Amino acid sequence: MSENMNSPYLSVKDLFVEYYSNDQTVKAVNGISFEMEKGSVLGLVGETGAGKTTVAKSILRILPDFGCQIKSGEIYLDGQDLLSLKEEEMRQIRGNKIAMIFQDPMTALNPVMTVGDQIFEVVKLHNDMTDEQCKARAEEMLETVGIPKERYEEYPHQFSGGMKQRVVIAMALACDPDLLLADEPTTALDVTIQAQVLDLIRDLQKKFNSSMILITHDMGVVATTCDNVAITYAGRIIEYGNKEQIFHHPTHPYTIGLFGAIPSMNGDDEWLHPIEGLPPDPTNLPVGCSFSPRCPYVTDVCRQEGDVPKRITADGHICFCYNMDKVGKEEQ
Amino acid sequence: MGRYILKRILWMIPIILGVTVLVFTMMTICPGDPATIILGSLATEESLAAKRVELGLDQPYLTRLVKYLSDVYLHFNLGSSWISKISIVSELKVRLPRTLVLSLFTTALSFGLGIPFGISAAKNQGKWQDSLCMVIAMIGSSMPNFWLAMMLVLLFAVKLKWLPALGIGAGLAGLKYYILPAFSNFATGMASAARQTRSSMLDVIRSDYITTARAKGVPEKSVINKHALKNALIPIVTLMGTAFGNMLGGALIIETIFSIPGMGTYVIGAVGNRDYPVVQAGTIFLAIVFSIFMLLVDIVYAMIDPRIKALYTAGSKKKVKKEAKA
Amino acid sequence: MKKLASRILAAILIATLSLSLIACGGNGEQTGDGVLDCAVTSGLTSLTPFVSNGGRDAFYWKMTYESLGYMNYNKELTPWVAKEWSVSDDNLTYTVTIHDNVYDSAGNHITASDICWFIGEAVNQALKPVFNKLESWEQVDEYTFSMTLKSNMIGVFEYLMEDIFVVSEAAYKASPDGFATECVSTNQYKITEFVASSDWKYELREDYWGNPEDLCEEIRGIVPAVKFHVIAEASQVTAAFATDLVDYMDGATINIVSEMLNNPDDYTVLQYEGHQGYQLFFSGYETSPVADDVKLRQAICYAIDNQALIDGYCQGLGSMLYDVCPSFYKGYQTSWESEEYYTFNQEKAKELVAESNYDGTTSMKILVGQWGSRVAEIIVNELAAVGIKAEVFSPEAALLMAIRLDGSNYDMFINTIGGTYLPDHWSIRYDPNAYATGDGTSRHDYVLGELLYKTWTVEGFTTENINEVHNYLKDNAIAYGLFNQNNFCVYSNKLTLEKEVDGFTHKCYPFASTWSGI
Amino acid sequence: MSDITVNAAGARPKKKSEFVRIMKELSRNKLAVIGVVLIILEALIAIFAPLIAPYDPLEMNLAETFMKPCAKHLFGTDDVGRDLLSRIIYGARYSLSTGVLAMIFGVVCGLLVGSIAGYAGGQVDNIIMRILDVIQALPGMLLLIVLASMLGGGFLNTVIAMGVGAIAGNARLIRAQIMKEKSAEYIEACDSINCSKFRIVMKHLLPNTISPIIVSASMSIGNYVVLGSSMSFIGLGVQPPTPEWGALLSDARSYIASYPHLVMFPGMAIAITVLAFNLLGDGLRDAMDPKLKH
Repeated sequence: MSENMNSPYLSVKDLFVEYYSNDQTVKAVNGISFEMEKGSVLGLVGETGAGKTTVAKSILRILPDFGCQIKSGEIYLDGQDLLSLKEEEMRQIRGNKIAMIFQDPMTALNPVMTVGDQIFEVVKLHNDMTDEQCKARAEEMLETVGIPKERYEEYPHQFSGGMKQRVVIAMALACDPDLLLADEPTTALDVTIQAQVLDLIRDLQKKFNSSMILITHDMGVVATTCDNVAITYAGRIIEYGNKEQIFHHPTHPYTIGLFGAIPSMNGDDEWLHPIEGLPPDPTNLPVGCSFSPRCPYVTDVCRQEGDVPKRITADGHICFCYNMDKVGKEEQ
Repeated sequence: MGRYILKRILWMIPIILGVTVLVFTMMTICPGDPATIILGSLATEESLAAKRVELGLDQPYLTRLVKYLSDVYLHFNLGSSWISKISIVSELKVRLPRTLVLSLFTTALSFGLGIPFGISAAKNQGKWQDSLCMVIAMIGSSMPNFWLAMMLVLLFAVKLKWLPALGIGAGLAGLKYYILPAFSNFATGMASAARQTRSSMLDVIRSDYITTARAKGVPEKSVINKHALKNALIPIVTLMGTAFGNMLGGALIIETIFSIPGMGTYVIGAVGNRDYPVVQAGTIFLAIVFSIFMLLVDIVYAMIDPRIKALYTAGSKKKVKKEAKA
Repeated sequence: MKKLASRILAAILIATLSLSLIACGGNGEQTGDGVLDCAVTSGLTSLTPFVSNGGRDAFYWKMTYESLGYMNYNKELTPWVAKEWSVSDDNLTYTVTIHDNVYDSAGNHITASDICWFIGEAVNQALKPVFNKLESWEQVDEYTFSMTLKSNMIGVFEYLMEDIFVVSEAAYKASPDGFATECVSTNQYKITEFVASSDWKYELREDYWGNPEDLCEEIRGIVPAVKFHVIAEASQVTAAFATDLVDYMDGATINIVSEMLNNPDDYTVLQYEGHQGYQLFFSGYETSPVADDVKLRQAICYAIDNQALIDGYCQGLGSMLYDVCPSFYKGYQTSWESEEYYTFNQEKAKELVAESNYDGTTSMKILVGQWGSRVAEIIVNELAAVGIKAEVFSPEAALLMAIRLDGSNYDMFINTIGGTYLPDHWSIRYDPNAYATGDGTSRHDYVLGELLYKTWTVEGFTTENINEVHNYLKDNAIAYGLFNQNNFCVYSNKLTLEKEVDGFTHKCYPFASTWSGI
Repeated sequence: MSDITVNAAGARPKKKSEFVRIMKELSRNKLAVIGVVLIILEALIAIFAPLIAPYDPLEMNLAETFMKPCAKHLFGTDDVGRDLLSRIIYGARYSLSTGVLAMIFGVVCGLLVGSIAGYAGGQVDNIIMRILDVIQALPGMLLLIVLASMLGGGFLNTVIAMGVGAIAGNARLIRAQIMKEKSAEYIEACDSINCSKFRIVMKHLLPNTISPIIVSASMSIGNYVVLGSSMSFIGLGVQPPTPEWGALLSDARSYIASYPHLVMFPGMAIAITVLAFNLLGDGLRDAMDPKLKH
């Protein structure tokens, strides 16, 4: 592994992804760029349809063959351009160097294979080991995520949701991946289980020293888990910074709106402030800033054509907003 | 599982009884007088009446039904044909296997070709290959099987002389006699297999666990063959039961064209001759074969899908609704 | 993606290839195996000697059992198992002596008691109507028996002699299923394979009781092995020939041989006049418009273009009829052929329709079996041309059987009736006392009945009487002979006849010819 | 997955009826459109047969039998000199109506039986289902043959036999749908405001259960056309000289090698019709099943 400090461990540059449906083009990802360091945890936050999962799938290159295309962009992992790799080379990376934890454990496991076999499969694929060794490793992984190895031969339907997610995690970590993509790993789970699973992921990520992209719309999860946070809206990153920057000094109106939409435990006198309007139609994005139709700070400049310029503060806090200076001032 | 199978086999008894009563009743309603058919239309009224007494046709419907049921189910006596006097059991022994071989061959052929067609269509959804595969599959099923049969005979037997046109042969080499009949009758099954495969593959390919498998780095071939196919097979297996029934039915007509002395020529001829015992016994056995095949389908179903197996093993009262076709 | 499509193609190709590999090594029965393969469209469902009249004249019966006598080329009764017979003065009691050295293939010695037992059983089972005409029968001595008829109707004795099969009572009783699947007979041939309704095979046996040389050509077996193949779907017979499954077929219709007629290089097709002819019978049931309306019946006869039927239905290969029955029948008078017999005449038909009580709107039902629905279709068209409405009613066989004697179900009925003597046909069709419903079409014409009764005794079977019946049927248009379709005998040119048999067609049974190259 | 299912329709405020959506979806499916066009074309041919057909389909001309396709007779003539093209054109009436009528018969009876079973539940349901089990234990073709023999052939009887044969399958399908819908909340809501049972079935349950029926029905029409021709083939179909396509085929079977056109054209007519209905059915299914949308 190259320890080249100059280049980041993972970098995504100007990623554009489109879906096609019935002659319509859905612009799911519109120029996302970010970088992350080895061992760090990046939170990718946004509403449903903001393109978060698409980014993750683009990194793994597991977008559906049909009706979907990466228009442009570059993804480098450890200096390697993933998008230019041959399919076979990419396959070697999937599940091995990069692994993914899916949103819904109920459907993420193959119902007709035993959980053990599903873990065994990924171990066998990426390691030059005998079947016995692979099985031992799979059992070990089950134990690691807190499932007795006696349940190796059981099928997914015999597990509860939380247990299934543990299996998914075990599968993802079985080959000791360098980068873990966790796509809303707790959303589908009972609230009581969410914390356990999240703790497990975090512990294991630390233990294996993996980098992780945590996709979520839950700011609470971000607060407890992430080092850096990228806020996405309509296929773009609109704000990027470390946890402190985002949580204590949000600069984009959308980010501020997001915090407004989270019920505060201590502010009992305030109403929840939902963000007005609906997310934009991805087949027909607004001109200029995508958030402009919903933005309380909107000015004419926001609606003019062209990309919103990127503004970086000295400590690396990035924000895409014409009016970031005005934002949040009157609220204080 | 064993208990479940036993239960299903026991459940077959009332069904088969029902089939017996149904067919018996339908044959009774059928116009046409068996005595006239046996003796010819020149027979005198007295000899016809005597024949009817001999056949028991002078008895009221219920009496005859009860007698037939007790003959068949209490004394295991299917009787003999009214026309040929040949014992029905001895005929069934040689004829049923022929129809079975033909139907199984046909079913295997239609699924053996239909599934790859469906997979290929699903993998290329929306592209020209998709349309091509589906249209090919459908064109086959759009042709009446007897017509296809005559065309195939003309081409492969008469013109190319590759295969025998008619009849049956003995032993393993005799299988070649079933090739044209099977190919004449497989198209409908193949179309529905392809259609079902395509739609359930599309369903499955979009499932999260397929994405999971891809994300694990499973090669595309294994994704399809190992992960997707096995799941997609579940509704296909269900379809296989119905398809086998259709093949069994189709075989009835195909046998006539190919002069195969199987159940089709036997039962259809008997319907025409109002040879009640043969129609009834033939139907009962076809229904038994069909039911057993459906049971096998259910067992295979359980073997593929552990969720169903769990249900069976638990001895759950409600059977999972397999009728719900996609 | 393309890979999969191409793989499917490859799979299909491989499958086809392997199939064709399996297929190699010969299809069907090869010529040169010493077996003559004959096609029939319907065959033996059982080997029992007690059979109904259907398919009575099928030539395989002459290979399965032996009868007391048989009708030779010239329609004369010739002894077979019977050695000689005599008749009483009233033509009612016949005394028959059989050969004393008759043994079946199981070695049972046949005596008169076996014959009497067979008669009794046949009368009991009432399968063939001719046995109903027997009053009594008894064994006289070991090889002689006598039988007395109820009436001395012409042809009954000949029929009986042909229909009494020679079977050993002991052998029959030893059979578990009444010879249904295995039989023992005295015939030169022995059945060595039998699949009901599918195929069966005869082989000459060496221990035949008689001297084959004594047998007449018609029934003398020469071909060592003959196999019959039932091809129920007649359109597949051509394919069976083309694939060498069969080499010979007799009694074929034009539909079956039309392709082979066009291919004289590969097939020899011989044709001969049919034995039955197609007849149109008018319903005698009171509600039918034709029942009591001679003019309408005559109009219908005039409206039918017989030559068109021959052209349209038989592709020109048929002949006109001058009576309801064709010339094959015994009793047929060639003088009829110079008489006027409802020659196609639309003007005359229209006139007669106008004179009749036909209302011009009632649609008349023409009942016909499915084999002959084309004839009815053509007739419907021809009737329409003279203003008579008609429709085809062509039910499946079982239903047809159930209603054919009941004239209330139809107005016309097209059928082919077979027989040897004209009275065979008459007694079936026009005897008002024949059935509970009257005659064959529910008519009660006792004038005609009397004429028939007078004619069909041995003494009354004179030209004069016959002409009377013929004229009555013709003048009153009770029934109308439509046309006679030719029958065909076809064999593959891979076979050759070593010995040309005189007037080969049909008179010669396949086993009785000498074939080479089989 | 959530990102992929982003649907334009979801974001739009206007709400279209399900029917319009399905029709739109269908119109995008080229194969289905081809199917629909073919069906409409055939229906028009059937309706306007007297105007289109060059000859009377029953008119025989014994001087012109077995003519190969030529300018005078585009599809040639049959064994009694009838114009094959005219017969096929008129045959569309019989063959299409066999299929459609049998479908309607089967669906209506199936709806009746299925909704009674599904809605009544309990013992009624149990008894009906057991009867259906018995019927379905017979291979369909066998049932059809026995039924047709029982009814005695002919156009209408063939239709009835095929329709009766289809009842069991349809009823089962409907029942399954009703069972599913019955437990849906809106039905409970109806129950709570005391709607009459009949009203619930007619106004709420049926419309919601009908879509799988529509798909299976449109596909079954094709099957019935083929089945009808098979019935003609084994002599249990229409009465001659009805120019039903199956009857044309089975009449011509003896001439398959010498006059292949007699077998080819009716066969093609059947194949095209069945294909059209299958394409439509397939398209409908894809359109109705949101899972299969791209």
